[in-house]
Amino acid sequence: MSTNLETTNLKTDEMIINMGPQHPATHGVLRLILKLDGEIVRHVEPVIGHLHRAQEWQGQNRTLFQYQALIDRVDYLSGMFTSLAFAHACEQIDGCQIPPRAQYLRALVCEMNRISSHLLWLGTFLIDLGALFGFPFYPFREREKLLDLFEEIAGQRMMFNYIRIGGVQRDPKPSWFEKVRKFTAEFPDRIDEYEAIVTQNPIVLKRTKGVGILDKSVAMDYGVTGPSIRGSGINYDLRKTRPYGIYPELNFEIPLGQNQGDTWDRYMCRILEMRQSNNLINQCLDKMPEGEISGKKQIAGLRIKAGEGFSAIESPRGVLGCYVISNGSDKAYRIRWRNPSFCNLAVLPSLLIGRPISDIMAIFGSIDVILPDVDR
Amino acid sequence: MSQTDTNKPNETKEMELGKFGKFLKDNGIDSTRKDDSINVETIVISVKDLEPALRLLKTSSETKLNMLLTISGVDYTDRIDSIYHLWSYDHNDALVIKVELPKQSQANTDTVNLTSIANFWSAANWHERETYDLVGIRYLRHPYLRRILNPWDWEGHPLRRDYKQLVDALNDKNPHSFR
Amino acid sequence: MSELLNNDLNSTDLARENAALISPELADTVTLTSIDKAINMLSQIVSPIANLARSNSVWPLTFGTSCCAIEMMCVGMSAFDISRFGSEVFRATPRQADLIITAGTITRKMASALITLYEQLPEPKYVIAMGACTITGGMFNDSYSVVQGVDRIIPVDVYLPGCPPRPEAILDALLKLQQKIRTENYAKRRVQAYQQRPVCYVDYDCGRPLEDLLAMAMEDTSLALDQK
Amino acid sequence: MLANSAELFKFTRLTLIWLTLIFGSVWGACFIVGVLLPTLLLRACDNEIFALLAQICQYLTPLIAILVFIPINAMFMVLVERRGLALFTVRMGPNRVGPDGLLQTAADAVKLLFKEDIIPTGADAWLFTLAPIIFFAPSIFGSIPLLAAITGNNDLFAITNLPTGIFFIIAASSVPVVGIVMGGWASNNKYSLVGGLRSAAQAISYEIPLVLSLVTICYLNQSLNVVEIASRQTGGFLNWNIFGGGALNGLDKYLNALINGSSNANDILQAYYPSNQWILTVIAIAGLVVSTIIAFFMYITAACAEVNRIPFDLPEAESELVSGYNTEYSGIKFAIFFLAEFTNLFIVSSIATIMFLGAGNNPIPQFLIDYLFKNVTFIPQTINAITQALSPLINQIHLINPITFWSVVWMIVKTYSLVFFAVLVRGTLPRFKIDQLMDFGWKRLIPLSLLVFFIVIFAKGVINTNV
Repeated sequence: MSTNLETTNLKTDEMIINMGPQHPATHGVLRLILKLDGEIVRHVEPVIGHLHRAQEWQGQNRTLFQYQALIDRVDYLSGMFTSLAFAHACEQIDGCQIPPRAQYLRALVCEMNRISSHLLWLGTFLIDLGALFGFPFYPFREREKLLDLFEEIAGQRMMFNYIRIGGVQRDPKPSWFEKVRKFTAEFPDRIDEYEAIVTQNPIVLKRTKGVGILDKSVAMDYGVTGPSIRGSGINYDLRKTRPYGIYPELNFEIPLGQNQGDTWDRYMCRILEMRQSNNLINQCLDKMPEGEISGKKQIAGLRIKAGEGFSAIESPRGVLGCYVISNGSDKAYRIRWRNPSFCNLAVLPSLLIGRPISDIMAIFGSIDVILPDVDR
Repeated sequence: MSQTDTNKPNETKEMELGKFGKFLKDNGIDSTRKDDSINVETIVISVKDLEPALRLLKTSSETKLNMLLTISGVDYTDRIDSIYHLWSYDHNDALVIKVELPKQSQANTDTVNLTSIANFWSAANWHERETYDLVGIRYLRHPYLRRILNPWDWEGHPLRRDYKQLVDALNDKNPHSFR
Repeated sequence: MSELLNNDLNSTDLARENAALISPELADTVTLTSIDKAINMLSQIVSPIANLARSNSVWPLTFGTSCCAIEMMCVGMSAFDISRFGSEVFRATPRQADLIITAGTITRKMASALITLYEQLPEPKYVIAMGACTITGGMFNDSYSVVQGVDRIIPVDVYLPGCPPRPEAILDALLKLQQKIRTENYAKRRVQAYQQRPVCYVDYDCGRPLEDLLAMAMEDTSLALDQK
Repeated sequence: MLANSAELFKFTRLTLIWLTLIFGSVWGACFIVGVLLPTLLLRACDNEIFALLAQICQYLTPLIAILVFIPINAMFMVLVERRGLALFTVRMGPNRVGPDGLLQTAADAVKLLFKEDIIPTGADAWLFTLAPIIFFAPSIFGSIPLLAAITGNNDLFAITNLPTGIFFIIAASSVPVVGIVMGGWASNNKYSLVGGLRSAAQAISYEIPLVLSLVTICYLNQSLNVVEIASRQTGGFLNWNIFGGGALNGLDKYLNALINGSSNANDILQAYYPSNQWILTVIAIAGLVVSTIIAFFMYITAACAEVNRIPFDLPEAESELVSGYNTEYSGIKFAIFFLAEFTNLFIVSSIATIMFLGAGNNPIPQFLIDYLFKNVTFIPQTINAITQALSPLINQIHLINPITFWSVVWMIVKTYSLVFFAVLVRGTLPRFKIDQLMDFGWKRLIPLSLLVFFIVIFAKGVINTNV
């Protein structure tokens, strides 16, 4: 290769640098091939698939009951949502009824999971900005409390396997609800605490304001969803536009970016979203009905009717879709995931070109990409 | 592992044209409707109509299906479907477009060919690459049609029903150990 | 150094069955300098002290692929606090780390990168295979793209099961590793270390294909020529 | 903080033990080389060669002191940083190795010594090996003139009392960047290269405000000699250079006279600040005090940038450039980099202490003591009695005369406060971007430092006759 390049009159002032797959800022195993002019990025080539674990292939080779345990790993930070999308798709095909208590429990744990996911995002975002000590410890403190709550109902800290086809796995004890209430009561103060440290910080402001402006038309062209597009001012949240579950009965607002859709807006959107989620948890707790928790018997030979269904829910990262084609057996014929991170990551090159290296971390962090969600 | 034909989902009957089918017919694009997805209009169109139909649906102010959710490829052993889920950022309509690509009609039996829409719809770029990688639909005129999830020198398309898993030193246990 | 390799290959008891000889292009990335030789001699005398010191300052590499990486992050946070054991210094570069915690599934595409990382770690280096995926392939055992156990490509010191393991389990694995370090003979390990080569047959090219890069370069050149 | 009070107590205990260790060992080394060995040599044989050898031994004492001090001190500072950061984030920090984790960094150092020493393919082996040395050596030589100021001009260290001390220090402190660039270039790694180049750019832009703020102080004191600058700041914090370098001198004397009931208090005030042009004087004093405070913070900022601390740690920005210029360094070479980084931090902190914070001088002004203990006379009397009782003992121990002892104690307190402040900043702030860093350096700090310099010149001119 070198001989070939030497014979041609290449420009000598550009440098190809390889970021990842092992790099502290790429949140795992993303690889970015950057072409740099000094410190300015001239060309970006994301290479993904370093964590391709063949989730879709597993989906058509395992029984539905087995596969339910696997899908938490599609997006490990929001396992409840992936479970929910899959359960929704299967329930659409099967036509089974979900008891109201299960619906409320689903919304409750999903909103809790949204908070825990955003908290982890906040920590890693600040690490990306260069605050290696100090800041990141605060969000993790609250996240541990949430994980303890999850552990109590699902038996696992991250891989819940809690939402099942037809309902949820088990009914929490009354004391658990009290603990959740305790958490929600003190959580707004905690958000104030983060905001006090981060939001007014001049260096954070300098590094995020006007950086990585995601244009509305570009975002729509790439199919960007979630807080990333709401930061650009497009009011698109499936909980409002295509309500599922019990969301029509709940009262909440969709936070939107106030400026032009820069990194700062995306940060602010997520902060406000955490407040809204905290609100939603309280509402779910207030309205929680009594009754059954599952409309379908959870057995190893779980089957659904033949047919195909597409369900989409609003995960912390955007529209998480699951397309299930069933032939009536205990295995799905084809499962296809529509992952928000996959679509949001595709827009990254257009944001990075012309920016210095330091902005890569801020922009990439603000899009909130989870690599197994990209690679499946 | 290969599935037998009996496991294939049942083919459904054709239905009358829906809202979008009629809209496409008004603009000179033929389609047939199938009632497959739950509560969502599903139409099948031919290969040559795909690009104009999607262009029309994306840009027309009447439909404004400007959100390409996903492109999926499904291997039905005798044919491969390329399925487009279209939504809108502005309203609640949804449309599923299927393009059926029979395996026999293609000259090259390894991959089947289809027109790429990545040139006017950026969202399609990676989805098409992924579908090419996993299912093996070759999208013609794609700006950069390379494997995206698997290494670029990978052999075979894993989500084909007749895919034989590579067994080597990295992965030599019984491929069916869990089932 | 190649002499060292050839002579001791048969005598070592740690050599893996499929240990390949170091390939020529990798041969000089790891060089024994004169400082090393001096330290080698010295280390035979001070091995116990060295072991005590080394066991108490195990710096992990920030290497995480998936779910386990999150738990690996949690273990550094206030609730679990790995810093008590002197291991909170997560180094981003393999040159300064002692330990890879392979947190998360290793796929075929990632395998070559992991091997490179392992090669880049300076001796003495250790590996904790964290999580079911890296021990056997775990839940994704039969996936076409998953390596069925990280010990197929690099030697592993401590196996840490769980999916993902709790942070406490990581601390436990770290303590097990510290025990192991305390009991080994440092000088002997250095001689044997070069036989603990990873298998080198993972040759997937994971980046942009070469012909694409060349095409890009040609394109740029023609553009530049046009501008002139 | 309250919740973590047990940890705070342990931290304090640890600090005290470590400091005792450091200064004990330095004293021991100095005593052996500077006092014991010459004495023995002279006793052994009374000829010229032995006398010369004894002389050489005494001349070597400063160097020995530095060579003993730097590694132990750097290890201690790493521990302070790790424990300090743990303290801020409600953790415990390293506490398993030795009592209270006392030996954690020693274990790290030993481990790094035993790590494989890698020279990567394609690296320039000579430059690669030379880079850490070039990075480290200036911190040894640069700190030599500080010794005389730190020890209160002790006889043994008088040799280090250079007339142009601060000039020497500044010259030495701008060398390490060569080591960084060298290491970055020689590593054959693009991240290292970018890190090295960033470091060069950063050092060039922050050298200027750093030097200008020091020059301001040199101008105020009309000396380049650190010992002299230190000695001009005696008698309480009002005389420190951070508060105008003598502009409040008269106020100090006035208050002293006032509290002691001296009759000529107003005369003193009149002498220092003549009332016939009081508006101009007040403006000048205020300008001087404000300028020097600004100069101090400018120095701190620029020094942070000089030693690559957060928020200016761009050359080794961990989340961007993996580890920056030292990406390819392992084992002992990395240890030297690590050592030098913390030593540089210590040196810039001690320069700040000497130049701005009164060096080894007592920060409590006499009038305050007089005021507080006006009615309770037995406390100063007791202190005096104890000091007098102890001073023969202190004098007995060679090298430690009371002046040196208290000077070193106050230097430690002030310098480590600044170091702790740097740790606190590290636990608080995110990192700048390189363009913002340049922007801040060239467009804010340099004009500001020039402005401060001019204000100081004019204000000093106004009150020059009196001070």
